[in-house]
Amino acid sequence: MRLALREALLAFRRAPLLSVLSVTTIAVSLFAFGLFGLVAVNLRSALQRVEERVEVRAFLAEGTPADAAAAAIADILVFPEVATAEYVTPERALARARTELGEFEDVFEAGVLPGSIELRLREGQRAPATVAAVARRLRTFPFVDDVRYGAEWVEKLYRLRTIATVAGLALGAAFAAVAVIIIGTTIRMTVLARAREISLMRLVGATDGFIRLPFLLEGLAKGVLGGGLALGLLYIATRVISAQLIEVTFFDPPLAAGGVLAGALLGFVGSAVSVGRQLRRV
Amino acid sequence: MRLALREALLAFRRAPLLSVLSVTTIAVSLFAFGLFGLVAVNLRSALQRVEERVEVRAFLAEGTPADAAAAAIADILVFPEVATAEYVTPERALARARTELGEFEDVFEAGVLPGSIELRLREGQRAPATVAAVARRLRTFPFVDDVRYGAEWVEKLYRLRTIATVAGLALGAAFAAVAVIIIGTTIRMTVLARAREISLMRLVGATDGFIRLPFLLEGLAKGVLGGGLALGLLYIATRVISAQLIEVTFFDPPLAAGGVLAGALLGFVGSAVSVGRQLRRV
Amino acid sequence: MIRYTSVHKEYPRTGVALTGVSLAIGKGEFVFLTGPSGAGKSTFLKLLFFEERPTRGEVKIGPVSSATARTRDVVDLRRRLGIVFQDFRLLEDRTAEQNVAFALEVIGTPQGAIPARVARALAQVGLAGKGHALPRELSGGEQQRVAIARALVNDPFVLIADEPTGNLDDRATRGIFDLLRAINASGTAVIMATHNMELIRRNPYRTLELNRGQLVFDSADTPGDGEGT
Amino acid sequence: MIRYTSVHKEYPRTGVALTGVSLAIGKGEFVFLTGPSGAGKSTFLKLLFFEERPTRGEVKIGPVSSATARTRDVVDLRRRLGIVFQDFRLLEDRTAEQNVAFALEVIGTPQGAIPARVARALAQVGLAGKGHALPRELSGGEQQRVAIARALVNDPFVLIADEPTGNLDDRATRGIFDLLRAINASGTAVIMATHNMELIRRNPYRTLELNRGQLVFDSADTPGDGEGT
Ligand SMILES: Nc1ncnc2c1ncn2[C@@H]1O[C@H](COP(=O)(O)OP(=O)(O)OP(=O)(O)O)[C@@H](O)[C@H]1O
Ligand SMILES: Nc1ncnc2c1ncn2[C@@H]1O[C@H](COP(=O)(O)OP(=O)(O)OP(=O)(O)O)[C@@H](O)[C@H]1O
Ligand SMILES: [Mg+2]
Ligand SMILES: [Mg+2]
Repeated sequence: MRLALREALLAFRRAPLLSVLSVTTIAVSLFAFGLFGLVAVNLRSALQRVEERVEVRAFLAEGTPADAAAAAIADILVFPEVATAEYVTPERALARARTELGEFEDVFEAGVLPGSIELRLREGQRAPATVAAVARRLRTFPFVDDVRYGAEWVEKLYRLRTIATVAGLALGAAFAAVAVIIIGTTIRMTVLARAREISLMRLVGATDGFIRLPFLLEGLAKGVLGGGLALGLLYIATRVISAQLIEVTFFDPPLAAGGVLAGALLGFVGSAVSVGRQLRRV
Repeated sequence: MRLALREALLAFRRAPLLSVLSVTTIAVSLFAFGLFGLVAVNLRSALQRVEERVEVRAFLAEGTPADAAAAAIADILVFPEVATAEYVTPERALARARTELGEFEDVFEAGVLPGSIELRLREGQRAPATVAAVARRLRTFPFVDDVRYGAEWVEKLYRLRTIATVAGLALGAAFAAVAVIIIGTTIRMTVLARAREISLMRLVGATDGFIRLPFLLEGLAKGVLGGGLALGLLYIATRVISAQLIEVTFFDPPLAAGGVLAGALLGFVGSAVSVGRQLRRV
Repeated sequence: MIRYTSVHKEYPRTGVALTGVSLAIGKGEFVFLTGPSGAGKSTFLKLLFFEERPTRGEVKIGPVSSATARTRDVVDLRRRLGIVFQDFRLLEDRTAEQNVAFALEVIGTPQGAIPARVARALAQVGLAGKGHALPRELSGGEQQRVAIARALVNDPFVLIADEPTGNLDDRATRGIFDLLRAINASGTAVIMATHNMELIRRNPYRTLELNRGQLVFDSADTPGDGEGT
Repeated sequence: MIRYTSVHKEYPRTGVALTGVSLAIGKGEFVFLTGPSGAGKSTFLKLLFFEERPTRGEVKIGPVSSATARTRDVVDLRRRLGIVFQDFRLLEDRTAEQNVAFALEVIGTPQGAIPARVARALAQVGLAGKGHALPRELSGGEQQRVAIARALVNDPFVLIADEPTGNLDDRATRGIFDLLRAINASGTAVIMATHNMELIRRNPYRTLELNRGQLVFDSADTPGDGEGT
C-alpha cells in the first residue's frame, strides 16, 4: 500500500505532462458541468421567487363594503390551494398604481380604481390548471366583478422552467460523458506510456491488484484535484459575475463537497474501467 | 514532402489516442471560445436593438395646438443628434396607454393624457451625456411641460454593454490561452512519445526541417479538424437554443471560416513553438 | 521439476518457433541452451515463465502446468523465478539500484530489507559504484549486468538467463559465469541460453541444442558427455 | 581520414569515459575496437558520428571536425555513415522492412529505388523471409541483423558497428563478418567494436584496445602484428 501510494505520486513526477493534462481536462469538464449546475441552481431559485408572485386578483364591484370583503376572505382562506388572501382597498390600489406607473401619475388624479382581493397560492398549487380552477370558484362570489390572473404568463413560466430543466440535464449529461471519455483516454495513455513497466511488473510476479492500485489512487487524486480546481474556478466565476453583472448564488457547502466527490468518483471509476480494459492488452 | 505528409497521416494512425485528444481539446477550447463569441455577437445585436429604442419624450402643456407641435418638430429635427421626431396627440397617448396597461383600462376613461413629442436619437448619439444635453435643450421650448428620458436606464444599458464586452474579451483570452497551453502540451507529448524515432532520424542524417515538417502538418490538420468540430458543435448549439429558448444568430460565413482558420493557426503555431523547443531536448 | 511434453509453439505471423520438444530438467540442475539465431531458444525460455503458452503440448514447472495454470498460479511462480531477458528490459527512468529494487518491491519485500540486498546483488555483478546511474548512462555490458543483478536479488529457485553474456568481454563473462555457478551450487537451477561455445566446451554441464524449433541434441541422452540428469 | 587528437570525454554523472586518445584511421581501413565492459568503446564510436562531442581534444572525420562542425555538417556526415547501434534502436512500430527503408527515406532516396535496396540488404543479412515482422516478433539475433541491414543499405563510406554480433551464433557471426569484409573490400572503412576475441585472433586486421578510457593497445604501433596504417 505504501509502495502503491509512492508509485501513484511518482506517476505525477514521472509523467507531469500527462498528469497536468488529466487534471486539467477533469477540471474543465467539471467546470463546464458546474456552470450549467450554477445556471440551474440560480434559475431555479429565480423561478421560485417569480413563482411566489403568481397571484390571483378578484376585482370587487364598486361599493362593496369592507366587512363583506373580510367575510369573503375568510371563505377563500378555506380553499386548499390558497396561501394568503388580502383585501386591497380602492385607496391603496390607487396609491400603488401611482408608484408603479409613475410616468402617468397625473392620470390617476381623476380616476377611481376598484377594490380587490389578492390571493397567493400555495407552493405546488401554481400549475395553470389549478390557478384557473381557483379563478372559476372566485367568480361565483356575488360581488366579484372580474378575476384576473395572467393565464398566459403562468403557462409561459412553467414552460420556461421545464425547458431549462431539460436543457440543463441534457447538456450536463453530455459534458459528463465528455469528461468520462477524456479521463478514460488519459488513463489509457498513462497505461500505454507505462506499458513496458507494467509488463515487467507482471514478469517479476506482481499481482493484478498491485499493478492496478497505483492507477486507481492516481485517478482518485487527479479527480479530487480536478474537482477542487473546477470548484475554485466556479467560485471565482460566481464572485466575478456577482460583482459585475447580477447577484448569483454559489453551491451550498454540501453541494460543493459533492462536486469534489463527483470528481474523485469520476477519476476513480474512469481509472478502474479504463485500467481493467487496458491492462488486458499490455 | 510526400513523405512528410505520409508521416503526418501515420501519426494519426500510430497514436490515435493522442490525436483524438489533441483534436478534442482544440475543439473544446474553440467551442468555449466560440460560445463567448456567440454571446458577444448576440448581445451586441440585442443591445443595438434595445438601444434603438432609447427615446426622449417632451410632454406638451395642455392645449398646445398641433401646428405649434409641428413647428417644434421641424426645429428639433435640425439637432444633429436627433434621428426622428414625432408628435403624439393626447388621443393616441390614451389609446396606447390602454393597450399597454390593459389591466387598468377602466381608469383611463376619466383621465386625459398630455400630448407629447417623441424623439429617437441617431446611432452613436445615445450616450447618457448626449441624451441629457438634448433633454436640456428641449426644456427651453416654451410649451414643453416636462422632458422624460429614463436617464438611469440609459446609463445602465451602457454599463451592461461595457461589462459584457470586457468580460467577453477577458474570458475569451483566458480560454484561448488554455487552448494554446493544451495544444502545446499535447504536441510536447507527441514529441516525447516519438523521442526514440526522432533521435534515430537525427542519427541517420535527417535534417531538422525534415523532422519538423510532419509535426507542423499534423498540428495544422488537427487545428483544422478541431476548428471544424467546434464550429459544428456551435452550430448545433445555436440551432438547439433557437428552437428551444430564444432566437440567436450564428456567426456569418466569413466569421465561421475565420474560426476554422484560427483553429488551423492555433494548431500550426502551437506545433511550431512546441516542436522547436522540444526537438532541442530529444 | 521442469517437464516439456510434446511442446509446439506457433506464432500468428512468423509461424512455428518450437515443435515436438519433450524433456525433463531436475531440481538444481545447470543447463546450457544453444542453437543458431532464431532456433527458438528465447521461445523455449518464455514458455518456462509463461510469457507465452504452448500452442500444443504441456510445460510443467514445479506444480504449475501450462494446461491448468490460472493467473494466480503464474504470479506465485514468477515470484520464485529469476529472469535475465535477452533485451534486458530495464526501466529507463529508474537508476540501476531502483531497477534491482523494483523486483523486490513488487513481491512485497519489507522496505527495510531492500537496500542491503540490492547493494549485494550489484556488487556481485561488479557494479558496486554504478548504482545511481540510469540505464542510458551505462555501457551495454553494464546494463546487461544490472539485468542479471535484478534476476538474482530475490534468491530464485530457478534462474532463467537468456544470453546473459552477449555484451560482455571474456573476463566479465567468466565473472558472471562463476557467479551463476555459485548460485547453482547453493541449490538454484540455472537454465542459460548462450551462443558462447567456448563456455559450453569448458564447462561440463548438460547442453540442449535447438535448431529450427526442434530439440536436435541433449547431452543427457549421450552417455559420457556432460553430467546428465 | 579519421583522426582523434588528445580526445577526452567526461560524462556529468559517471565521470571520465575516454582520456588522452590520439590515433588516425585511414581510408578504407578495417579496425577492431576491443576492451572490457565499460572501457569506452561505445563512447569512442559515438564521438565518431557526433552523438557525443569530446570534452577536450578533437575528433575529425573526413572534412568534419568536432571543434567546428555545425548542425548542417553533422547531418551531411551522417548521411554517408552506416551505424549499427549496440542496442539496435529499431523502431518498434515498424516492420523489419520499414526499419531499413527508414534510413533511405530520411536522406531523400527516391521512393522507387527503395524497395529493391531494402530487399537486397535484408537478404545480405539472411532475413529475406522476415521483412514483414515487427521487431518484437523477431529473435534477438534477427533484430541485430535488421540493425546491420539498416546500416548497410545506404552504401556508407564508413561503417560503424558497435558489438554487431553479440546476439549471434558462430555461424551467423561468420556470415555477418564475411559481409563486413566484402563491404570493406569495396572501399568502405569498417570500425567494429567487439568482445569476440576469436574473431580478432583469426582476422589480421588492425586492433585497438581500450581500458578504462585509455587506448592501451594499437596493433598499428606494433610492427609485424596486424596490418597497420
Ligand atoms: N513474439 C513473437 N511473435 C512472433 N514471432 C516470434 C515472436 N518471438 C519469436 N518469434 C519468432 O520465432 C522464432 C524463434 O525466435 P526465438 O526468439 O525463440 O529465437 P532464439 O533462438 O532466441 O534466437 P536468438 O538467438 O536470435 O535470440 C523467430 O523466427 C522469431 O521470428
Ligand atoms: N550517456 C552517458 N551518460 C553518462 N555516462 C555514460 C554514458 N554513456 C556511457 N557512460 C559511461 O561511460 C563509461 C563507458 O561506457 P561505454 O558505453 O563507452 O563502454 P563500452 O566500452 O561500450 O562498454 P560495453 O562493452 O559494456 O558496451 C561507462 O562506465 C558508462 O557508465
Ligand atoms: Mg533469443
Ligand atoms: Mg558499448
